[in-house]
Amino acid sequence: MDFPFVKEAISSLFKKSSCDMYPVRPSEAAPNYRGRIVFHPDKCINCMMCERVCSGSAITHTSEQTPEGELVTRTFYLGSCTFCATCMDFCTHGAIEFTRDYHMIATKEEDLMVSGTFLKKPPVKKPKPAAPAAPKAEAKPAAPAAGTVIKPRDDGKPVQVPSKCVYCTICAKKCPAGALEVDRAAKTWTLNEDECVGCGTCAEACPKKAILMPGDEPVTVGAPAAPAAPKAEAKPAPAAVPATIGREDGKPVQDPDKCVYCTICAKKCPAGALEVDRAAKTWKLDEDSCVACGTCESVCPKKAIVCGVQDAPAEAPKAEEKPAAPAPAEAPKAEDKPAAPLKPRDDGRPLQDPSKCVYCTICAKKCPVGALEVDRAAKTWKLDEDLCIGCGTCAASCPKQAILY
Amino acid sequence: MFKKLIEESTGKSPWLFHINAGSCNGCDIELVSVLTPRYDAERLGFKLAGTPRHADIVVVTGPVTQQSLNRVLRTIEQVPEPRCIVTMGSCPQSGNVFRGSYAIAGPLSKYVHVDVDVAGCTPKPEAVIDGLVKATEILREKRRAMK
Amino acid sequence: MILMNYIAAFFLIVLGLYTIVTKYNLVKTVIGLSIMDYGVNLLIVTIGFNPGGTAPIFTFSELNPSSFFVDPIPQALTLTSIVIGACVTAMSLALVMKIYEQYGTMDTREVRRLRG
Amino acid sequence: MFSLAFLQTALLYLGYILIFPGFLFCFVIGLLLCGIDRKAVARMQKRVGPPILQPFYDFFKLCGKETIVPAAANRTTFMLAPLVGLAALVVIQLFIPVFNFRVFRNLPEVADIIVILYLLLIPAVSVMLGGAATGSPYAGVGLSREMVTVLAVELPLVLVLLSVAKTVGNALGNGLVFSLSGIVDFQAAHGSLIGRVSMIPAALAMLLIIPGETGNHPFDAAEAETEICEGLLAEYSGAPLGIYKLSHAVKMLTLTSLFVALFLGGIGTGVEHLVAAIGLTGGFAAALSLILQVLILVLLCIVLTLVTISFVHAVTARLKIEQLFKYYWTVVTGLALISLVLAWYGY
Amino acid sequence: MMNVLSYQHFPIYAIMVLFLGAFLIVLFGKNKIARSCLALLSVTGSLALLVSLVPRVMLNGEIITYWMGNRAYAGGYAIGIALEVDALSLFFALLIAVAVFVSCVYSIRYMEHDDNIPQYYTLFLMLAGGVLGLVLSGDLFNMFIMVEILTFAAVALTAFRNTARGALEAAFKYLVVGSIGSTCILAGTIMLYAQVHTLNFAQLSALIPGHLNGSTRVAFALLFVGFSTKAFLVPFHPLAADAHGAAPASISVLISGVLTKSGIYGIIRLVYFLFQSMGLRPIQFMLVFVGSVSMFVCVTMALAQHDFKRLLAFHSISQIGYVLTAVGLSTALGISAGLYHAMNHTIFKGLLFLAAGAVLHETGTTDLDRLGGLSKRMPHTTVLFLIGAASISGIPPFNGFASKWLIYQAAYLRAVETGNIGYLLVTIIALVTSTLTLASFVKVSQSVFFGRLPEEFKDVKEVPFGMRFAMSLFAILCVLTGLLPDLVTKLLSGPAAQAVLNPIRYIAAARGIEMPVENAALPQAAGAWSPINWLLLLGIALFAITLVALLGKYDQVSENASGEKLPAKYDLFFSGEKSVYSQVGGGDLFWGFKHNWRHYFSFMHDLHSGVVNDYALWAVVALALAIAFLQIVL
Repeated sequence: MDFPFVKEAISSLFKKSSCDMYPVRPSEAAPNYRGRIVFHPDKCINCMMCERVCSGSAITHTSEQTPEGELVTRTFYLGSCTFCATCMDFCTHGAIEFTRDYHMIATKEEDLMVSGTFLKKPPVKKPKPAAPAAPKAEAKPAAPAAGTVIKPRDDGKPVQVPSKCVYCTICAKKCPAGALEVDRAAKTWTLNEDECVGCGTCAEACPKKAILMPGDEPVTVGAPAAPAAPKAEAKPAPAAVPATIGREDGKPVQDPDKCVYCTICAKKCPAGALEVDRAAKTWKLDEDSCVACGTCESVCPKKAIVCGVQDAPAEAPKAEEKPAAPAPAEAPKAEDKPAAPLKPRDDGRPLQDPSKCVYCTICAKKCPVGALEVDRAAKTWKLDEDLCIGCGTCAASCPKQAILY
Repeated sequence: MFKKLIEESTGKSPWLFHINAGSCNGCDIELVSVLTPRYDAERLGFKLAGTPRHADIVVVTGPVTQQSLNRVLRTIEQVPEPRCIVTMGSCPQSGNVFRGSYAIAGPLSKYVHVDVDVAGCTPKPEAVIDGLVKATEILREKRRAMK
Repeated sequence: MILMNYIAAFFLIVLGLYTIVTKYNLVKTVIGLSIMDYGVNLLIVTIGFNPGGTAPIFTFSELNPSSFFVDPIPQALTLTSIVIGACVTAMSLALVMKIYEQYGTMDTREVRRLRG
Repeated sequence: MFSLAFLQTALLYLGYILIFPGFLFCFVIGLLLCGIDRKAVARMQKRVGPPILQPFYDFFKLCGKETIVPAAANRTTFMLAPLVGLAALVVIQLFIPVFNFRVFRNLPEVADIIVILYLLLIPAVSVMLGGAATGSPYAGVGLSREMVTVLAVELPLVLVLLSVAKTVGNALGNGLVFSLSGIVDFQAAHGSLIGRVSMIPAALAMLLIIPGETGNHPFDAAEAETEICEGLLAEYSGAPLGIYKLSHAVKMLTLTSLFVALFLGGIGTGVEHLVAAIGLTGGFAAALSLILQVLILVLLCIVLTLVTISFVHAVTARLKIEQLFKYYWTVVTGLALISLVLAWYGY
Repeated sequence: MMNVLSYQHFPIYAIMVLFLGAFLIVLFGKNKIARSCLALLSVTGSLALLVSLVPRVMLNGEIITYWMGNRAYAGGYAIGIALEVDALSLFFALLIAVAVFVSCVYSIRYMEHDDNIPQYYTLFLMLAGGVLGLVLSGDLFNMFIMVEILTFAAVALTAFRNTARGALEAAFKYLVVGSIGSTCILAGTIMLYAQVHTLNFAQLSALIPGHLNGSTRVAFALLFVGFSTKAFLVPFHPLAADAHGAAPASISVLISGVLTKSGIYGIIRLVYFLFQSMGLRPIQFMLVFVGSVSMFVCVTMALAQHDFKRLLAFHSISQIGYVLTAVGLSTALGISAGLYHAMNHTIFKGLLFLAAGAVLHETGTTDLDRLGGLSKRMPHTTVLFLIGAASISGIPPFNGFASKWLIYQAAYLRAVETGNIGYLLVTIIALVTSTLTLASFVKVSQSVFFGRLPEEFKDVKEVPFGMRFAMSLFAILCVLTGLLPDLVTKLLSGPAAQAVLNPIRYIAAARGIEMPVENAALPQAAGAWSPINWLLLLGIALFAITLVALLGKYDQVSENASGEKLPAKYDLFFSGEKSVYSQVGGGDLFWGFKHNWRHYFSFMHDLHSGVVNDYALWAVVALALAIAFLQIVL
C-alpha cells in the first residue's frame, strides 16, 4: 500500500493554513470579474439593444407616459443574469457596467433587482431644449455655398450635406436620442446639440449619404462626390492574390467586397485585435495582438474573413458578382409573384410580405445594422442587402408577422 | 437555558444537503470548492450531509427541470424542521438562460418558500459562504420560533 | 465356515454401501439399505454362534454350567434388527412412491431441489 | 439493607455511572476527541477546520431538530436502539480502568477483555437494528457493510486480546490473564506492555483496528455519505441521530482508553507515588492523583486519536468494503498473529 | 419390590408416559381437545417427573439404576435391561423434556390447520419418548432401538407436510444416511458385544479397558460415526439443513434441540465412559477437529442461505460444533461449558425455530428474499426472535454468550496448558464463528423482521397467543440461563460435567455400590463475567440516559398519524424518487465478505450437491477416515 500524502499531512500540520478566512477577511474579486450590474440611467438611450441580446431575459423595462416625456424604468434581474456581459458590450453608450461586487445575496427577489429610471424626452414636443440649439443648427445650413467644403465636425456629431439631403426624415426617425428634427416640407434639418449622442446612426441611415460623421471625407458641395473611391481601392485586392486567399500565418484577411463592417468580428475578437469602423468602412487588424484564433472568421455573418490559406477560385466569382448583380436581381423576383405564397429567402435575409405589411417602421427601428428602410408614407420596404446580417430581429419584432425569415 | 444552547448550536452547525435540479454542474463544483482548504466552510460548521434527514440547509442548483421537480420537492419535504432553502446560482431563481424552455418547471419559488437566493452564474465561493451564513441566521430565527 | 460368514457379512455391508453410493435409482438405494442390513444381521448371528452349541432353549432346571449352546442374545437382537430393517424398507419405499408422484422421476440426480 | 452505608455505596456507584467514568465523562471527552480529530484532519489538509467544540454544537443542534419517524419504520426500535447503544458504551467505559482508578475496586470484576470484545458488538448491533428498522434500502446496504466491517475487525482484535492475555500470563507465570484490571496492575508493576517485543505488532494492529471499529475514515464504507447516503443512518434525524453521533464519539474514547489500558497501562500509575513524594497525603492527595491520572489518560487518548484516527483519515481515501475486509484479514491480522506467535513462545 | 411411587420408577415413568400418550392419541385422537390434552398431559407429566429428580441426582449426586422387571446383576453379568440415570443423563433428559414441552404447547396452535393431526402427535410423542429413552437407557442395544425409533419418527415428521417443497426429498435423504448411521451403531454394538459379551453400559465401560484391540477400535469408530449422523456433525450437516427446512417448525425444534443432543449424548457416553481409558489426546483431537470444522463450515454455509429455516439448521450444526469442541477439550471447564452450551442451544435454537415457524405460519414462506418488515406486523415475535438471535450470536447478557464465553476460556486455557497451538486456533475459530453467527442473524433480522414490508404481506397478523406463549417460555429461559451462569453451572452443567469425569461412579452404581461424591470444586474460568451486575449497570445507565432524553423531549417525534396517504415527508429517502419496494436480498447481503471468500463459497455450494449418493459417499468416507485414524493413531 502506498500512502503518498504522509509527508504532506505532517508538514501541513505545522504550516499556516491556506485558507482565505473569507467572512473574517474580506476578499476582492479578480480584475474583470463580472459581478453586480450597475446601470447608469443617465447614459441610457433606450435603444433596447441590451434587452435584445440578453440571453437570460434578465433585462426588462417599463415605460410610462408623463407630461415630461416617456418615463422609462430599466430593470436588471440579477437572479436571471448569466453575467455574460453581452449587454455591456452592445451598449453603445456605456450605460451598463459590471462591477466586481459578487455579494449578491438576497432573501427577497427584489434585492436582486437593479434598476434605473430616466426620462426619454419626445423629439418634437420639446421646444425648450430645441431653442438654444436652433441657432447653431441654422447657422450651418445658412453658411454653405456652392463650392464650399463641408467637413465633418470634430465633436463626433453629424453634419448635413444639404446638397445631397432629400429631407427624407429617416435620420430623424432613426436617431435613438431624438436629436434630429427634419421637416420635409420646409426642407430643414436641425440637430439638437444637447440631445445628440454622436452615435452615427443618422449617417448610417441616410440613404443619400448626406450626413457626415467624423472620419468621413469632406464633401465639396457642388462637385461630384466620389463615394465609391474606397470601394474601388478595395476591389483590386482580391485580384492581386489570384490562386489563394488568406495568409500563411492564420491571421484573418478581410474580403472588402463582402464586408459590411458590422463590427461583429471586432466585438468577438478575444484579443481585441480588430478595429472596425462602420461609418468609415475600415477594417484594421492589429498584427501584434492577433492570436490567429479564427473567431472572426467563424462569427462573420458575411463570410468576409478568411483565416489561413484557402482556395480562392470557388469564392472569387461570387465575390466579384455580389456588389453588382445579386441585390437587384433578387428583389424583382420577390415582386414578380405577389400572388404566389411567399417563401422565406434561403440566404437568411428577411422578406417582406406586402399584403400584411403596414409600414410601421418598427422593423427598421429594431434592425441592429440599419439594413431596412421603410417609408410609411411611400409604403416602401427596402432591404439593404449588403448591410443585412440576417439576424432575424425584424421578423421577431414585426407586429403583423409581415416579414418572412 | 437549554433552549438557548440549542439555538446557539443551531447557528453554529448547519449541515448542507445539495440537490442538483438539472444544473450545468458549474454551481455544484463551486459548492464543493467552498469546502476545499481555500475556503473551508467547515470552519463555520458547514458539512455536507448525505441525506436530507440530516440536513438543515438545502442548497438547490439548476433550473428545476420538469423531470427533477417532483424529486426536488419530495426531498425538501423530507428535511426536518427547522430547515432553510437556499438557491444557488441564477437557474433555480428564474430559469436563467433556460427560462421558458418546455423542459423547465420554472423557478423554485413557485413551489416552496425560498429563504436565500445566491445570485451569480455561478456565484463565487465567497458569495456562497455569504449566502450560507445568511441562511444560518434565518435557521437560528426559525429555531427560536419553534416550541 | 465361520470365517466365511464374516467375509460374507463384510461383503454384504460393503455391497450395500456400494449400491447406495453408486446407483442413481431410488429403489436401488433402498435395496442397498436392505443389503447392508442383511449384512449386519448376518454379522450378529455369526457372532453369537458357538460351533457345536445347541439351541439356547432351556428351562431353569435344565440349565447347568456344562451346557453348551449358542449365544441367545444376538439372535434376539437379530430379530429386532430384522423388524427394524423391514420398517426402514417399508418407510423408504413409501417415500420413494411419494417422491415419484411429486418429481416424476426415480433418478437421485434429479431429486435435488434442496442443495447448496 | 437500606442502611446508610448502602445508600452511600449506591450513590457512589450512581456517581460512577453518571459522572466520572460514566456518562458525563464520556460525553465531554468523547465529543472533545471528536472535535480534536476534526480539527486535526483539517489542519493536516491545510484547512483551518471547525472549532474544537464543533461536535458539541452538532449534538445540541440535532437535539433541537425535528425527529421524523418514517412510515415504514418500526418506531420502538427506531427510538430505542440509539439509547441502548449509548448505554452499552457508557457501561463498557466503566470497566476500563483509569490506571490505578477502578470502579469495581471492592467488588469482583464484572467483565474481562473477552466480554468487552463482545460488549463492543452491542453498539454496532444497535446501529444495525436501528438502521434496519427504518426499512431504507440504503440502510440495508449500510447494514451489510457495517456487519462486514465488524467481521473484518473482529479477527485481528481477537488475536490482539489473546496475545495480550498470553503475554501477561506468561510474565506472571499463571497461564492467562483475561482480567483488564489484572493487565493494568501488571503494567503498573512491570512497565507498560508496549515495551515488550511481542506486543509491538499487537499495538500496531490495535492502532489500525481503532479506526475500523469506530467506523472512521478510511474504514467508513458503512456510512459512506456520498454513495449510500450515510447508510444505516439514512433515515435518522434529530435527537436519535445526535445520540448516534455521540455514540460514535464515545466509541473513540472507549477504544483509545482500551488501548491505553492494554498497552500503556504503566504510564500513569506512578502518579500516586509522585503525589506522595511531594508530601501530600489523605483525601486531597487521592483526589489529586486521580485528577492527574485522568488528565494523563485524556492526553494519551488525544494523542492516540491524532495518530490512529486523524492521521489515517488525512492520508488515505475510503476503502471499498471488500478491500477493507481483505486489508484487515491480511495486514492487520498478520501483525496480530506475529504478536500472538511471539507471545506464545514467550518473548 | 419397591413402592410403585418411589422415585426409582420415575425415569421409566417419564418414558412410558410419552409412549402411552402416543398410543392413546391413536385411539382418541379424533377429538381435538382430547388429543391436545393427552399430548400436553404426557409431556407435562414427563417433565414433572424428571424435574422431581433434580435434587437427588444433581445435588446429592445419586445415581438411579433401574432394572426392568427387577432383573439386576446375576452372576457378574448384567442380564436385565437397565435404566441408569446419572447427572449427565438427567441433564440431557431435562433439556429434552423442556424442549418437547414447549414444542408441544406451540404445536397446538401451529398445527391446527394441518391434516392428520392425531398422527402428528403420535409421532411427536414417539420421537420424544425415543430420545428420552436414549438418554436414560443404561443399555447399548436399547440405545440402538431408541435411535431407530427416533429416526423413524423424525423421518416421518420431516415428511409430514409432504406437499411442502422438498419435504419428501429431505425425509428420504435423512432416512438413507440415518439408516447408514443406525447400521453403524448396530454394527459397533455387536462388535463390542463380541468382545465382552454384555450390552449393559456400565459393565461395558468396566470391561472395555481390558479388551482394547483393533476390533473395539473399529467398534468405536462405527459408534462414533453412527452418533455423529444423529448429531448431524460434518459431514452429515446437509441432512440437517434439508430436514429442518422441510419439517414443521415444532419438529425442527425437536430435531435441532433434541435429536442432535442425543447424538452428542451418545458421543459423550462413548468417549468418556466406554472408552475412557483410551489415550485421550487423539480422541480429543478428533472431537475438537470435527467440532471446529462443523462450527466453521456450517456457519459459512449459513451465511450463504436464502431460506430462514435452512439458515437456522446450519447454525444448529455450527452450535453443536461448539458443544463438541468444548466437550472434546476434556477439562472440567470445557465439559461444563459444552454441556451448558448444549442446553442453551436447545433453548435459543428452539426459540428461533419457533419464530421461523411463526413467520411461516403467518406469511406462508421462509424465503429471506421475499420477506421483510414484519416487525410492524408481528412485534412480539420480533422481540422474541431478537432475544434468540442475540443469544445464538453470543451477545451479552444472553445465555449464548455465557456458555460461549466459558468455551473460549476453556479452549484458551487448554491451549496454554498443553502448549498446543491447535487449541489456540480452535479458540480463534470459536471467537470468529461467533461473529459470523451474528452476521447471519443480522441478515435474518434485516431480511425478515426489519427492512421493508412487501405489499403481499400487508395484512399479516401477529401469531396466536398459544404460539407466543411457547416462544416466551424459551425466551425467559434464554434470559434466565444467561443471567445466572453460576446457578446453572452449579445446578445442571457442573454436576453433569462431574459425572462425565467420574465414570467409576457410574460403573459402580450399576452394581449397586454407592460411591461417595467427590466434592470437586466447580470449574473456574480465568476471566470474570457477572451478567447480573452488568445488566444492573446497563439498566441504570439506560434508565438515566432515557430519562435525560425524555426530559429533552426525545419522544416528541413527527409521525405519520393518519396512515392513509403517505406524505412525502414520512416516505423513505430514495434520492427523491417515489418509494418503491427494494431491498437487498438476504443471500446477497454480505457481499464484501463473500467476495473475498468467493472461491470457498462456490466450492462449498458445489459440494452440497443435494444428491443422496454424494451424502452417502461422505458418510462412507467419514467412516473410513474414522476407522483409519483410530487404527493408526491409537
